[in-house]
Amino acid sequence: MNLANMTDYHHFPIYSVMVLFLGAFIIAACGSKPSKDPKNPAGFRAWIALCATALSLFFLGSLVKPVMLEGEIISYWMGSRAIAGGYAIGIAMEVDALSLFFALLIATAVFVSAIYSIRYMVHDECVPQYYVLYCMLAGGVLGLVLSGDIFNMFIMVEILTFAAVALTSFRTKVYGALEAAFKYLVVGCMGSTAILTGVIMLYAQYHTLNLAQLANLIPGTMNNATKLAFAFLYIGFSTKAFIVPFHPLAADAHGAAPASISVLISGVLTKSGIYGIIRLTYFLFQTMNLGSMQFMLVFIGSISMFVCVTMALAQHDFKRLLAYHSISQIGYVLAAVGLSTSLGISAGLYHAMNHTLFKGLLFLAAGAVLHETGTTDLGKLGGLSKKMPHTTVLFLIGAFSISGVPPFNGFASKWMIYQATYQKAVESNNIGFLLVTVIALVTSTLTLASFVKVSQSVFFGQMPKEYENVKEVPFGMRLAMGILACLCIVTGLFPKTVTGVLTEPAARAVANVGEYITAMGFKSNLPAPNVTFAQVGVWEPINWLLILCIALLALTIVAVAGKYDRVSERTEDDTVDTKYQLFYGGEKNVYSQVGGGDLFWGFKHNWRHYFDFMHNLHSGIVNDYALWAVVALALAIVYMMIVL
Amino acid sequence: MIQFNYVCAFFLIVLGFYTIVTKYNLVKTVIGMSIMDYGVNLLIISIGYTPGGTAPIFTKGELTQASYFVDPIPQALTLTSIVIGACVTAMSMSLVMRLHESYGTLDTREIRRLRG
Amino acid sequence: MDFPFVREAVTKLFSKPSCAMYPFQPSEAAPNYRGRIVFHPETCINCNMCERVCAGGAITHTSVKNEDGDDVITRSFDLGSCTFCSTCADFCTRHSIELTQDYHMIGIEEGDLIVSGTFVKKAVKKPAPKPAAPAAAPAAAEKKADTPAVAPKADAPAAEAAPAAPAIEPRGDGKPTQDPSKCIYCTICARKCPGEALTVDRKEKIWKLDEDKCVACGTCADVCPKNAIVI
Amino acid sequence: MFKKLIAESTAKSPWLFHINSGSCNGCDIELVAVLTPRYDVERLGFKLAGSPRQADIVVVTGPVTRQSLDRVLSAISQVPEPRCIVTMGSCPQSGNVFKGSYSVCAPLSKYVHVDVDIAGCAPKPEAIMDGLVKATEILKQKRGQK
Amino acid sequence: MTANIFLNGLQYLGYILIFPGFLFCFLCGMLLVGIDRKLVARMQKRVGPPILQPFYDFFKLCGKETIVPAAAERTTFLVAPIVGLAALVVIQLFIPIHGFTAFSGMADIIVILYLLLIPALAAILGAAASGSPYAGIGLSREMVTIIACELPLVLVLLAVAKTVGNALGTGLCFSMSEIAEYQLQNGSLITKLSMIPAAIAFAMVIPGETGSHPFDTAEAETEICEGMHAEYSGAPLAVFKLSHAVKVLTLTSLFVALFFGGIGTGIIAFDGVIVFALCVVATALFISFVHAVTARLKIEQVFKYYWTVVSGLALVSLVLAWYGM
Repeated sequence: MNLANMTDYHHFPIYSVMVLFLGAFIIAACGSKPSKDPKNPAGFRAWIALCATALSLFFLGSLVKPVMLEGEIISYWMGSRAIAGGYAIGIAMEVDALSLFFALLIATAVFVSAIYSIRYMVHDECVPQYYVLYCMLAGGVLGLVLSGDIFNMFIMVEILTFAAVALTSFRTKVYGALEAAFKYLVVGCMGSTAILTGVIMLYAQYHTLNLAQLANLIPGTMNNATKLAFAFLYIGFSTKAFIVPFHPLAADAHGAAPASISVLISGVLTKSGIYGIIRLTYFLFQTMNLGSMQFMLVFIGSISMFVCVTMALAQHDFKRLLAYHSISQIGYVLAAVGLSTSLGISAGLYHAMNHTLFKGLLFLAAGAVLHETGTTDLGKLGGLSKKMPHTTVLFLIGAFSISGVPPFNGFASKWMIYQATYQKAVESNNIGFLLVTVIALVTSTLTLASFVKVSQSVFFGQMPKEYENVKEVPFGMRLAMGILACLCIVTGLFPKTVTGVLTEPAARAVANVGEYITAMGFKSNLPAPNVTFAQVGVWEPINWLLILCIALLALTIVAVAGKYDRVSERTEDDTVDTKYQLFYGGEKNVYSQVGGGDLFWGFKHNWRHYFDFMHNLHSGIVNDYALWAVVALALAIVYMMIVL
Repeated sequence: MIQFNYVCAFFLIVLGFYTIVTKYNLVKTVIGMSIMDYGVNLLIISIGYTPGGTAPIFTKGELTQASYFVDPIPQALTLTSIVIGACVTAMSMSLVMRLHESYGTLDTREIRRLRG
Repeated sequence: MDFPFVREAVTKLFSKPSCAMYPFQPSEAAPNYRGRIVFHPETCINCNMCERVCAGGAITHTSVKNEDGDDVITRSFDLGSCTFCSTCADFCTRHSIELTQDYHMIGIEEGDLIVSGTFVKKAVKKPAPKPAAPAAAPAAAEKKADTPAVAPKADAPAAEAAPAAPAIEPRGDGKPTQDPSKCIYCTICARKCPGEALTVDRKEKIWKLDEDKCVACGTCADVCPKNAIVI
Repeated sequence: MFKKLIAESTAKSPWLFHINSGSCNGCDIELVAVLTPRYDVERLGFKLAGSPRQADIVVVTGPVTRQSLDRVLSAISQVPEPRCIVTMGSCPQSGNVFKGSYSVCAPLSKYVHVDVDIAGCAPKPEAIMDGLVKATEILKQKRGQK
Repeated sequence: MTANIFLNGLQYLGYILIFPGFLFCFLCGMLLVGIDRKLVARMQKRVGPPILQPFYDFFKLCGKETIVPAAAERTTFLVAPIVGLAALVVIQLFIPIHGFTAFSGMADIIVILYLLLIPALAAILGAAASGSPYAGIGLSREMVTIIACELPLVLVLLAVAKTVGNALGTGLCFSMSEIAEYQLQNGSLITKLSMIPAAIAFAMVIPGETGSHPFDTAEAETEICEGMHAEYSGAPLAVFKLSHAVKVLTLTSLFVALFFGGIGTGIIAFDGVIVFALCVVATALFISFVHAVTARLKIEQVFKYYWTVVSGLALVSLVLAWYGM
């Protein structure tokens, strides 16, 4: 094998997965002796992990041109064991635009999080092991989305679950970390078992494990066993995506894991679940043209987005709040993808991408707060913006993005989702989809509300005495956040370009199943559909920004001319001047921060029965969550049996 | 007779679910997970099994058109699955130990700091 | 939900506003309104009754001797400390104090809210009387004053029945003289005296006037239950 | 031109902040009476502000009790310049009938410079309006000097 | 060619700075608020302040000292009002004035709905940055009011989109300029049966969005010391007051553009006057009159009111629009 052959881009998918596992192996082989550098306890192992993730990102990035722009589908047989006798014998990797889209997301998130980890994990023990698990997790997720073989998907699911559980409980001293890990392990294990059962039942029917071949064989030959397998697989991937009713696990796991891992759990693991569901419904079973399947996905998506956003409003912990929000955003993705229109898929994938970016940013900001103050309790924090100005700005960018404030990326994708749902409602003349539009819009506002709560109770407001010595986080951590923040802004300002390069090829790939099958060497007679991405609305963020800038400039000139910035401020030496104290309606100047606990009383009061009910429902007992999983499985089986 | 395998496999899976859902002891939960695993393993093996088939081992001269053997792929899958199951059990048992250290109990109803 | 003011709002929109356009149109205070204090120093006899009855302590006076040996007395009313209760005016026997209807009392500079008047009180031409009783006497009188002054009530009817013929001549200078036949030494006059010029001892049956302190206000004669004091 | 405009506007839009430093409420209800349709000081641009940061004129009523002294002073110090301090009623000017009590710190002028005193116990609404108009003139002067 | 581009640029700059932009917003918004204050006073049988009173307030505040509390985060505290005002002016540009739709093609009604969040968000962040507990309570109430108004607003806008879309045959229409165009040709939307409840619901949303009585819980000066603006003084406060005025103008002119479009002459100056006159009527009816006849609600009552009564009306409208009435 010569060098030219090795640098052929067809090998890049396997390289990108391989470097990560190789990195994990090398780090593990290097032993666990901590380095002497207090700023980087893992020493060169951290650099190995960083290099591995960077290489992986590089390999995937160089695939953008052939796959995304030229529409090639890379099929890769391990050891060149191709099809024999019409059956796929070897283990395959198949990279179409959809896989590459998710892989790029994952690689980006993993790379940024690795940068962040170097400085973030300084206070922990056993950091070398952390990087082993980190690389394993990254490799697992990447392997899952690039795999062309359903059993390999299961293996990767197991690897990533295993690594994720271990990393969740990595900080064993953290309040509830072990508990969260155990709950995640139990329900995750049930999910994995469901996937395995589904895989094996498919194998029993069709005697193949290759995705493309299954996609070729299954449609039209559905029997009860296949339907059962579908239900099992669907529930299995649902546990990975943490959609309702598996959302409590996400909240526990995100809250307890180190922030760099929360980024992966929310930005990467949930995406792998969504990827699995898309592969399942659009490719393997091709059921998405059925109204009942659209209804199921849209319904669960809407429920997820609404239930989780209300749960988030009731949270007192920064990271738990973010965790519920990430499921809420996954709800958007699922609802959009479930519309089964090309605009819907494109919007959903766009939102999935944005979610990885802004939620990663937010988790990293939460991690920065945790790193400096040692807590993420909203009731204890306050006024950090004066000590951590950069983190505050970065957090605000993330918060604006997730709450859909123009011109950040969250708005662009949510706005596409509103249009997609409304268009679907008009096209299908079904008022139910209209309800989804309304729920999505209201959820967006509630999201904004809960981030207002966070910014008030963490970054603004009054600062407790004990945080007076808090410093800004190290540059390495700010760099990681800065990368994500830039991506948030760029993807928000150029929605047309982003959708054109990334999501529309992916959406086209979703619509064009026939090509996916034929690329692997099977015969398919599925016609190539005609895909358009027509939008009814108009939104030109660049023009808007231009006008806003002119307006701001004009105002600023007026303001500066009017000496707007000439303000009276307390100077360093006079510390007791009452002029610069806050006005307390006559009370003495005491610390009285309005915490996040019950900030939106006016809203919650009207919903108190709902909130009480939800609080009691999320009991924290692992048996209850397992019961939800079993009930969900049973319902899925019954539903599939009836409608398919 | 082959149906009995399937019934048994699904019975084991359901039994595993039942154990996880109803037993409030962490160790029993882990046992439930293992039972669930065994059920799936049994299912895989049953699928690969052909009555009267031989072991899928290629030895020189034995391979003829008439001889047939059980499907080798499910057996390979079972191996993987068993390994994963063992890992999960080990992992969960170590978590149970640490949980018992920090909570002083094995009752799931008392291990619920994270809720709501 | 009901909105009781819908009709009100609409009708009021088209009716004349009920504002008193005060700074542009003058406004009279109501009758008997107690506003700015006016002091007539020419009638004041410096009895200091006003100062004693003033709850807010708004009334003060200063006294300076001029070259003739007369007292130049300046009485000032601090409107910034006044409750406008009118008690001083009520108590003023000479009606030197008057509360007008003028309510424009705005103080910007120091002294904007001070009403004052100056008058000269002629020094007493007569030679000073004999030195007063022992110094302990006033203190004793003070102590007596603490006990209720109702003890002599039993004798009252008898005293009233007695003929009201003046047993003693008035002095003519406005200062009081005592009629010992009528006096029951109830000490009311001593307690009411604004200048604390009277000393009365019930046990020793002493009624004594400090001529220097007396301002000839006549309060003692007014308050005497037995009409035993003549002016 | 803008300076003149601002000075003119300052006289036309004075906002009040009312501090009760232990008043008997007599002056307070008279101050409220000034805002009623009968007197309606909004004609002159007056408005009650909720926070000292937005006020131009601070109206203090009550005899400045020891408990309230710090609070009154801090609230007054929080009013941005140009500001005008008005004492209303006799109590803050002298302590009135509470003069000499152990718990009363009046007069207020011992602690801050008071611009306008409105005498009366309680002042008549017209008198209050007089005082406030005087205060706006002082405000305009202060603004002009800047 | 370059001269042409230059002239075009100058023209757009003029749009931004003068006519539907800053100057127009400043003058008309302030006038609207002045008229509102005068009318409320008259309804309460008072004489009320002069109509130019908001201008006096504005200039007076500009001349006052600006105090930044020690607990505040200086930059956010000072920048927030400016950003909010700029964002509001930009929204005003997107709202068509009769046939004038120079900028309307850049944003649709959903975008306008979201752009309306930016000024509120700026105010909220400024309040949070001040560190005052009163501001904390105020921003919480403001946020709840926003949530409360969001649902009826969304339903109304979707109903409008559906109605216009039905008439145009495309099914739905989000574009502001298309809505204006449609009204130019077919008369005002208010003449449609399905739009009447929507118009009423939108009118009810106006006082909530602008934070006027009885929904001014966020600023309740008598209970929480002006709430969000508790620590603001001087020029930033002036900018906030101006923002409030512009917001009144924006919402009323959005109301006019959505439901009373198509009334005009085609000459831009006259149209501006007509739209302004309509805005005055809308302000008088929905802000001043409501202010005069109601008392301040509690925050949970505000929420309940918007999510039951107003949303119900909007929903009726949406259902009617759905079935093509």
